[in-house]
This record gives sequence, structure tokens and C-alpha cells, in this order.
Amino acid sequence: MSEKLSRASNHLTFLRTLERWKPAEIVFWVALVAVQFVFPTSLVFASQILITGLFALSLDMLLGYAGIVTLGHAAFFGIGAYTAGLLAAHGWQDPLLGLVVAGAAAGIAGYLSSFLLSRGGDLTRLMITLGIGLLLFEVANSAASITGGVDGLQGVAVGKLLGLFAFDLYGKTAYAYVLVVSFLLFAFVRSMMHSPYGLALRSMRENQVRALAVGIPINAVLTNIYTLAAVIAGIAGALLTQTTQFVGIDVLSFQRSADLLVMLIIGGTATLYGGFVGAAAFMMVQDRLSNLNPQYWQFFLGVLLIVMTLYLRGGLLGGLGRLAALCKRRRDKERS
Amino acid sequence: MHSLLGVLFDGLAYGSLLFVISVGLSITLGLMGFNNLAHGVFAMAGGYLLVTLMGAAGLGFLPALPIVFCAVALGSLVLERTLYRPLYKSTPLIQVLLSVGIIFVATAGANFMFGSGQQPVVIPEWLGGQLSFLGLDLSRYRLFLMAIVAAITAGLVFGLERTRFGAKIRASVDNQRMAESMGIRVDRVFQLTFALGSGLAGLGGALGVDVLGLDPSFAVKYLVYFLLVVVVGGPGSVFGTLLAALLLGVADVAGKYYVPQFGAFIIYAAMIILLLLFPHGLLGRRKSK
Amino acid sequence: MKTARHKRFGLAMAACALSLGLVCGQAGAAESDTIKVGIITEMSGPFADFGRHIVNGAKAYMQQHGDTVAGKKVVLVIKDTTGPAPDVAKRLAQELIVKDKVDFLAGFGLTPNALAVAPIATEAKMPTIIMNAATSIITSKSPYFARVSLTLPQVTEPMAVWAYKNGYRQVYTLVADYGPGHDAEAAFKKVFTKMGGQVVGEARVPLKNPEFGPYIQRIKDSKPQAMFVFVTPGEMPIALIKSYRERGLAKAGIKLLSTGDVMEDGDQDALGDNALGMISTHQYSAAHKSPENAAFLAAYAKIDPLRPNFMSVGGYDGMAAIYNVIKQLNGKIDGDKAMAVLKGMKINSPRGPIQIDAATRDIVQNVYVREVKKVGGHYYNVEFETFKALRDPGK
Amino acid sequence: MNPILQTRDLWKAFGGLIVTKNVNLSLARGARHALIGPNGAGKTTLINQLTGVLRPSSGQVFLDGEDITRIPPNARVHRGLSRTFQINTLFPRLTPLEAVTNSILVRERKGLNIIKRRVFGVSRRVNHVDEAYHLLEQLNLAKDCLVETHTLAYGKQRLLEMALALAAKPKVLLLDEPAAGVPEGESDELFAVLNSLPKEISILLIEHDMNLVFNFADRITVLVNGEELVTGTPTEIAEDPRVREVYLGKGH
Repeated sequence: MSEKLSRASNHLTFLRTLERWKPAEIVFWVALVAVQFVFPTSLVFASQILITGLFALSLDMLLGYAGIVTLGHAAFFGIGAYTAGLLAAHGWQDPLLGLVVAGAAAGIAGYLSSFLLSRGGDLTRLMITLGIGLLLFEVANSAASITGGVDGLQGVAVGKLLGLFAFDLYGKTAYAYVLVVSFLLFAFVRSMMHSPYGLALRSMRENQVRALAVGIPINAVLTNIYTLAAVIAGIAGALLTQTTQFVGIDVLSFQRSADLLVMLIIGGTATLYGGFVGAAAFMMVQDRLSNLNPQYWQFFLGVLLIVMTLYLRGGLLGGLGRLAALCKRRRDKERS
Repeated sequence: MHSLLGVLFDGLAYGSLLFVISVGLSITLGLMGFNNLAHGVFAMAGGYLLVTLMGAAGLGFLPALPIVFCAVALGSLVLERTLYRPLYKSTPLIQVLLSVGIIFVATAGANFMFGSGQQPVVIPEWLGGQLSFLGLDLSRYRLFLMAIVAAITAGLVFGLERTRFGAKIRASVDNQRMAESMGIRVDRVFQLTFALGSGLAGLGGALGVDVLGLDPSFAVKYLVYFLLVVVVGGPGSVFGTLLAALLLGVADVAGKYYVPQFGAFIIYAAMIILLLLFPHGLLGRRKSK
Repeated sequence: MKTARHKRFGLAMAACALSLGLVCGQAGAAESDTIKVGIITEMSGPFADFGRHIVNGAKAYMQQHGDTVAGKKVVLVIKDTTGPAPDVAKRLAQELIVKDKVDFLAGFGLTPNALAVAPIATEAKMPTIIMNAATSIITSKSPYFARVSLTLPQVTEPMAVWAYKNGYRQVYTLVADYGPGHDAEAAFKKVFTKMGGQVVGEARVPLKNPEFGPYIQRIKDSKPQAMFVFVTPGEMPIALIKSYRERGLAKAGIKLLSTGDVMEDGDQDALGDNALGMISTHQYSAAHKSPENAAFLAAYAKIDPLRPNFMSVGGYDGMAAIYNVIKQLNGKIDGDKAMAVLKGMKINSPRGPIQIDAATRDIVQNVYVREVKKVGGHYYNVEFETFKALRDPGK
Repeated sequence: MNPILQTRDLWKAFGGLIVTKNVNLSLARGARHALIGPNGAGKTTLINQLTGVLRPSSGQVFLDGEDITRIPPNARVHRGLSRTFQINTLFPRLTPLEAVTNSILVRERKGLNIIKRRVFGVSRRVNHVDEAYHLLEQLNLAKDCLVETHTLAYGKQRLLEMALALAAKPKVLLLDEPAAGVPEGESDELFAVLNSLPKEISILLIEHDMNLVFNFADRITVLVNGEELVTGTPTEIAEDPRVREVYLGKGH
């Protein structure tokens, strides 16, 4: 028995290495913690990037890990945002309670709508999710007495975090709060992607026919991951509401879903970090460009995107990875 | 009864408009498999070109239309060669990213060149107003649109089903390697197909200005409608696109007339229901693997 | 092999995380001899036209009056919200305050963008000039908000009054299906029915939909004397008015009445003959006859070749208010003092005399009844009746 | 003893085209049963009905006495019906170790609680990973089990096809042309593996390679135009004139 174990341990080590947190990942999160202290005037922006990154992570679960293309993911973000907003506007001002309820509401919506996705190809799914998103936007618009319609939901007053920390002008509390929540959810998603469930999910994305033949209940897993992604999107939406203390109807907009997709592709799909990196890159470039030229910045962003598609497949992370590989090969060559 | 016929006419006319602006996408998406979300950019280019031709160059509405079609088709060839072709075999996501980039550039470019406001277009006198026919008031411009739709459909169906070029397209789409081995220059065929699709987009944009308006965000504003019609119809099927456009048009107009309080929901709800019933589009071909 | 790849991937990620910090870190330093005005508005996206007019109006004022007041140089810091995006607007406001250290906030084409900024303006005691957004409640959300544009009921109610006085009794209303549309519908109905008129039907059209036909047809079939319209500026008025013409409602004797948003100056030439004879009520028309307006048009033409509209005037008057404050405080801007100056401030605007109400910090202004006419080859809203010094009836 | 896998009057038509016609197949326990027939005879369609990818127009499928006609494919796997594919149908960017472990974990998922299934890493499932490794070892894949599947040689990929199916511990294994495309020199390895499969597993083999069929099978069914022509021992089949005519062509 022990001999058996030792022989196989090589392979266990291999799997463990895949699962273990890499030093670079730790640096990534430590750097994010450092932002809190090093850039105290940029915390609102930083927390919005993190929220968008978290939202993109939830899209990555669908697009990168389950292979579901969606253009209506803002629906769940919006449901979360409105749920948290309505709770706060009606007296339940505890932020954590808001997160939980928002996640649950988005999850229920995700669970119900997942059944519409079982048929058809990518384009059909794309359009059905898009249609659901647009319908929801119209619902929020016509239910103006509840949601505030296009003027936005007013009176969102969020209480102190844990009864101790008020949300301030500089966004210190907001950033710390968003960072902790993002990290916890990320860690959860990360470990899930390395669990037996995540392995099954990856296999499904790789080859649905085989996954079915191996015994994976495809539709059940899809429903499941769709629901989970909706929960996380909903929590991201709630975070935005709580840190902005306002809900605009644009949380449900097609624009938000489309931008998110672009960010995720820029960052790189199925990498877990692609969402955060893509959101950061997209939003910072947009911010810089629009400061340089508020009117025509889209032109330069567009040029960047075009250049990227032609020369940087696989997103930023993929591109950087290949660059590193190239350098390594060159070094190896020189050595030999 | 009278209002029913009127609503039906309006619905078909609206459907015709949807068809005109979407059929080009059906061709690039369905036949070439390229996820060109920047379809609206070509439509927008057509619109601005029409406005410029009629305004600055003083051309009439009718003579301007074929010029718009040809100019947009030619212009698209340049883009095809430089941007699109390298990505034919790429993943859909990368294609989406490229088209989003093109949309950004075009939106900002149009804003820079033409300003952010609405563009004027004056359709000729004889196309304005209404025509009384058997007690029905029919809009002349809508009738004109329907005639154009009939012409485009006939032309496309004939072109794709009956001509050598059509046969080449179908062969290239079905099996690229086989087509190449038969001596078809697939890249040339795709190039022309792309130009055709873009030219039609430009024409649709030009015809749509009078009804839809024209400003720099045109390409994004109507993106959803292009996709809606094409996907419901089944990409690549001209008849499917026509059927979907007319169905959605009639559903939308009838819904707005009879239950105006649900005006905004109808077209999306109709799309979802149609897609659940026909996951591959009304006349879509199941892609064999 | 695989672990090596993961390591590279990780390095790439760490690089990204660090660059996040770097880019965030660039902050503007405040200089004491300048006054910074942070303009938060919609410069790109479907509402780019709003931002363009507002900013160019503000620039026109600076073009006309120079960029130095009370020995201080006035600098505009323009930020793009990309559209209705309250989270972005709020973030931009926060950054303008803590990083750029601006002395004023201004702009706001759309209501949600203004509303989201209210708590920040209050917390930072930042004088904030609303240059366009028109929902009544905005100024009540922060004591540091002052509005120089309009409120929707303010320009809607005169239309109802005028319609009744000129013999219209049955009116069909058609509004865009969103908050402001509902507000306009309610404001019109309230005044019109109170006077004795009758609203025979109400239609709400979706925001995102190019097809007005069915709604117009319904109105035509119900044969009212007039229809009252409020839709968002952009492609909606054009489609609506063309549909109105095409279906022969004018011939059927159904008059089109609207607020000035629908008959916006910038669209007039795009509409051509279609809009001739249409009646609207609003606070500004480019055809307004006054020396102030002539000077404004001249200054604006140097900034933007296109015709200014009411949003441009909002930007222009907003800058006038800011210049006044700087003058009065002699360049030392303090939130509470600035608000004290703004309250009750009177300005001779291109639209006529205006005042910022001392109690509500909202605009008090004339509202004109206008008719579209062809003047010298171009189409203009020609004013022919005035409702003097109206407050916001919504308060 | 009742058959482990059985079909009763199985019938499948696509529109007017009948692809499976009254097939009554019966697979005995521990059988090495081959299904042969010319191209287009409906072999793969039949397999797809057995595994549940296609639903028959009429008729039933029984696994170990249980009617599984209306049970979805994944549930059939859990009841012990596994298959391989004629064209490699693998997970290109998973390593063989991950892929096989995945099959095993799917099989064993009932035995894992939600935390073990959803949160803890795969590497904690030591026994299952070990099992995967040993299975790969048996199939001569141990050396290649840590690289991504798409980099493997074709023959190795064919073996992995089998490994994925075996990992489910099937009662019945459907092998769809396991040697398809494998060059002659490399097929020995595959045959050896086939011959060493444990006797408890009943096997239905679809194969074109007659050598393999006659060496391997103890029973053969010939399918022609969706219809069962004849079933019998290899000798019976080899001597059957109808089979010669249909299968080997009239020229022989």
C-alpha cells in the first residue's frame, strides 16, 4: 500500500501544485491591499474596478468555465443592485444583510432563467440572455414607482459596516469592504474550480459530448453554475449600490453587459484573474483616455482593441504569458 | 377590420425596414460565420454618405442609393483585407472584440466629422405623405421600402441559388477545403460576399435614415435589432431573415396599437418565444459537425 | 511544462496589479492662482450631444468674458460620464474633489448623474451648478446644488395654459415611457383638466424604439383637437414629427403641441418643413431677440459651428453664475459663502432675465410660447408669447 | 441467465428514412460481442440509442433487466453503461490524469459530501487519483499522464478513449471502432489492452477490422440497412453466404 502511494505521489504533487496559490497570486492580492494605503485618493475608482472585476469573474465562470456566451449578465448585477438599494431605502441598512439578500435574489432569478438556456447554440443563447436583460430593463423602467425608473433609485442610505465603519468620501471603508468581499468570493470560486465540481465543469467546456458520456448531467450543471454566477453578479451589483449609495437604471443596461464581455476578453477567459485584469486595464485606459480627450476617447480605445485582436490573442494574460515564454526561449537558446 | 388592415400594413412596412437593415448581417454572419457586430457601422456609413451626397453634392435621393451601396461595398473591401481576413478562423470572442473596436472608432469618428446631432435627410416629394387605396391610407415611403425589400429578396435568392457565384459561395461555406480543391478561390469569394453584405448594410442605413434618424451612436443603438432579426430568422437564410423581420414587425406594431402599455416588451418577448420554439432560427440550418 | 506556464501567468498578473496602483496614483496638484471648475457630463455615447452643447456653452462664456476673474485663471476640468451612469458620475465627482481639488462642480445633462453626486456635494460642501438635468427634486437633494437650466413642469404647464386659452379642449398626450415622460404627462394633465380641458387619451412610447406609427395612428383614429408631446431630444422627435406629417394628422386638424425639448434648435434643420407651424413652450430659442443672445450666438459660433440650443445656454449661464460667485468672493471660494451668493442671484441670460430662487436654489425664468417658422432659409422657434418669471411648480 | 443489455423491437426513423429497423440485440453477461456491417448500416445510430444520445422512435432498451429507454445518457453511465467514440472525443486541454480522475469522481460523486465535491481540491481525493493513475498505468499511459491531451500521439489518444470509459467501472462497454485510424504498427498495444479487459465487463464492439473482430469476438451480429441480418458465432458468420454477399461484396 505504501509503495503504491509513493509511486502515485508524483501525480498528487502535480495536482497539488496546480491547486496551490502561486507566489504571483499572493503578490496580486497583497498589491491590492497596498492600494488602500499607497493611493488614498483613488480608492473610489479602485473599488469600482474591483466590483467590475468581481462581476467579470462571475461572467468568466459562465463564459470561460462553462462555455455559456451571455449578453445579458447585467440582469443579475442589476437585480442585486436594486435589491440592495431597495432594502437600504426601506430601512434595512445593514450592508452585509444587503449583500446576502441581493445574492439570493439574483440567484433565484438566475436559477429560473437558466431553464431557458438548455436549447440552441451560442447565438441563440446570446440572444435569449440579451432578450431577458432588455426585458428586465424595461420592467425596471416601467415600475418607476418602485425603482425610480431612469431617474434612479433615491434614498439609498447604507448603514455602518459591522455597525462600526461609515462609508466616507475618500472611499476607505468602501475599498476595504469591497476588497474583502471580492477576495472571499474569489477564493471560493478559485477553490471550486479546482474541486471535483470544477474539474467536471472544465471537462464540460472542453467537450460536452464526452462529458455527457462520462456521466455528467450537463443541464443540471449548467443550471447550477448559472445560478452561482448570478449570485456573484448580484453581490457585485449590491456592492456597487452600497458604495455609490444610489442605483441608476444603467445597472441593467445592455451597455454594461457588453462592456463586461469586452473586459473579460481583454483580460483573458478561463484564467480566474482575467476578469480583474481586464476590468482594471479597460477602466484605467478609458479613464486616462477620457481625461486626455473627453469627447473622442472612444476612437483611441477602439484602435487599441483592434490592435489587440490582431496581435494579442488570448487577452492580456495570454499575451503576457506568451511574451514571457518568448523571452525564456531566447534565453535558453543563448545558453545553448 | 379597417384598422386591422392598417396595422398589418404598418407591421409589414416596419418589418421591411428591419429586413433592409439586417439582411447584410445575415449574409456575413450566416454564410461566412463572422460575428460582425460592427454591421451597424456599415449601415451608419451608408446613412452619412447619403446625407453627404444629398447635401453637399446635391444629388437626388434615388440616384444616391446605388452610389451608397457601391461605395460602402468598396470601402468594406479595404477593411476586409486589413482587419477582418486575419480573423476569419479566430474564435467568435476575438471577432466580437474586433467589431467592438471598430464600433468605437466609427462612433468617435462620426462624432468628430459630422457632430453629435441628428442628420437631415429630405426624401423626395413623391415619396412623402400617404396614398389612399381602397380606403386605406398607405405611406408612400413604406410602400417604396416594401418594393425595395421585394427586389432585394428576389435578387439575393436568385443570386445565391441560381448563379455560379451563388454556387461558389455555398460550396465555400459548406466545405472550404473541398471548394479550394475544386479551383474556387475561397478568399475571393468571401471578399465579395463580405462586400455584398456590407453594401446591403449601407443601403439599409441610407434607407433607414428617414425613419430611424442618424447620429454617431446609430451603430450601437440598433445593434440589438440587427441581431434579433438575424438570429430569429436563422443566420444565412434570406427567407428566414425576411420572415423573422416581417413577423417581428407585425407583432411589434400590432402589440403597440392594441396594447400600448406593453409597447416596449413585445419585440423582446416575441424574440424569446420564437427562439425557444425554433432554437436554430425560423429557417436556420442546423450546423452539422 | 504546465507549472512553468502557470508561473509566467502569475508574473503577468502581478505586473498588472502593480500597474493598477501606478495608474491610480497620478493626482493633480492644486494651484492657488487658478479656480478649477469640474464639469461632469455626457461627452460620449448616445447622449454625447448633451455634453457637447453644455461644454461648448460654458466655453462660449469664457470666450466672451476671458478666462481670468478676480485675478484668478478659470480652468475647466471636463469629465465624461459616458451616458446615464450615476456610479461613474459619483466617482468622477469624488476624484475631482479629492484629487483635482476643484472649486466648483457643474454640468449634469441627465438627472441620475446629478442625483448620485448630491451626497458628495453635501459632504464636501461643494457648490454645484446643474446646467441641464430637469427633474424637479434635484435641487432638494443637496443644499449645495443650484440649477440654471429648467424643470420639466416649469415648461410643461404653460403649454397646458396656452392650449386651453387658445380653444383646445380635447388633447391626447404622448410621452416617452420613462420618469420625465410620466412627469410631463402628469403636469400637463393636472393644469389642463383643472382649467376645464379634457385629456382624451394617453400614450407612452418606449424609449428605445424607432416605430411611432401605431401610436400616431391611434391618436389619429381618436380625433382629438391637439396632441401634447414630450420625448427625449435625439432621434425620437424626428421620427415622431415625420410620422405625424406622413400620417396627415395636420390635415386632420390635430395640432401638435410640445415642450421645447421636442423642438430643439439643433434638430430644426434636420426636420425641415416637417415641423413648420408647431407650437412649443420653452425657456430658450436661438431666435430670441436680445443683445445678450446676439452676443452669445457670436461667442458660441467661435467655439462650435453648429447652432446652440437650450443646453448650451445652460452651460453658458452656469459659467456666468460661477464667474459672479468668484467676483463676489474675490477669488476665495468657500462652499457656504458661494451658496449664499448663488441664492437669489440674477443673471441677464441670452434667454432673458433669470434668477436662482433664494429658498429652493432652483431657476426662476420666463417661458415662451413659440412657433416653428422659416427665417432666412433656416428653421427657428419664433417666440410670440411670454409667461413671465415662472418658478418650478413642482415644488 | 438474462442478458445484460438487450433491445426490444428498436426502431428509429429520421423523417422518411428508417435507420434502425426492429433490432433485437441481446448481449450476454461477460460477452465479447461484435457488431459489424457495411458503412451506413446504422451501427453508430444504434450505439447512440443504446447510450441515450438519440431517443428511439419505438422499442425499448434494457440494461440488466431495467428499462432504460427514457433515461438520459448521463444516468445510463451511472447504471453501468459506458462507451468510447469512433472519432477521438476527448478533453484537449485537460491532462489524462485529470480527465480520468474526473470520470472516477463523477462515478463516485454520491459518496462525496458537498464540501468535498465543491470546495476541496481534487488532489485531496487521494484514493481516486491513485485509482486514475493505476488505470492509466494499465493502459500504458502513465508516462504521458501529466501533459495536456491534445499533445498526445494519436495511438495514445485512442487508449485514453478507453481509459475514460473504463474509469466509470462499467458493466457494459460499447467500443466504437477502437482501432480506427491507428496505424498497423501501433495497433498491437491496443489489441493487447482489449484482450486484457476483465471478464466481468460485457463488451459490444463495433469494428471494421475483420482480424480484430474474429480474434476478439465470441459472438457477432451483422447489421445491414438498419436491420439485423444474422447473429452467430464467428465461425457461423464466416460461413454464412448472406454475410459474404452483403459484407464482403459480390466479387468475393
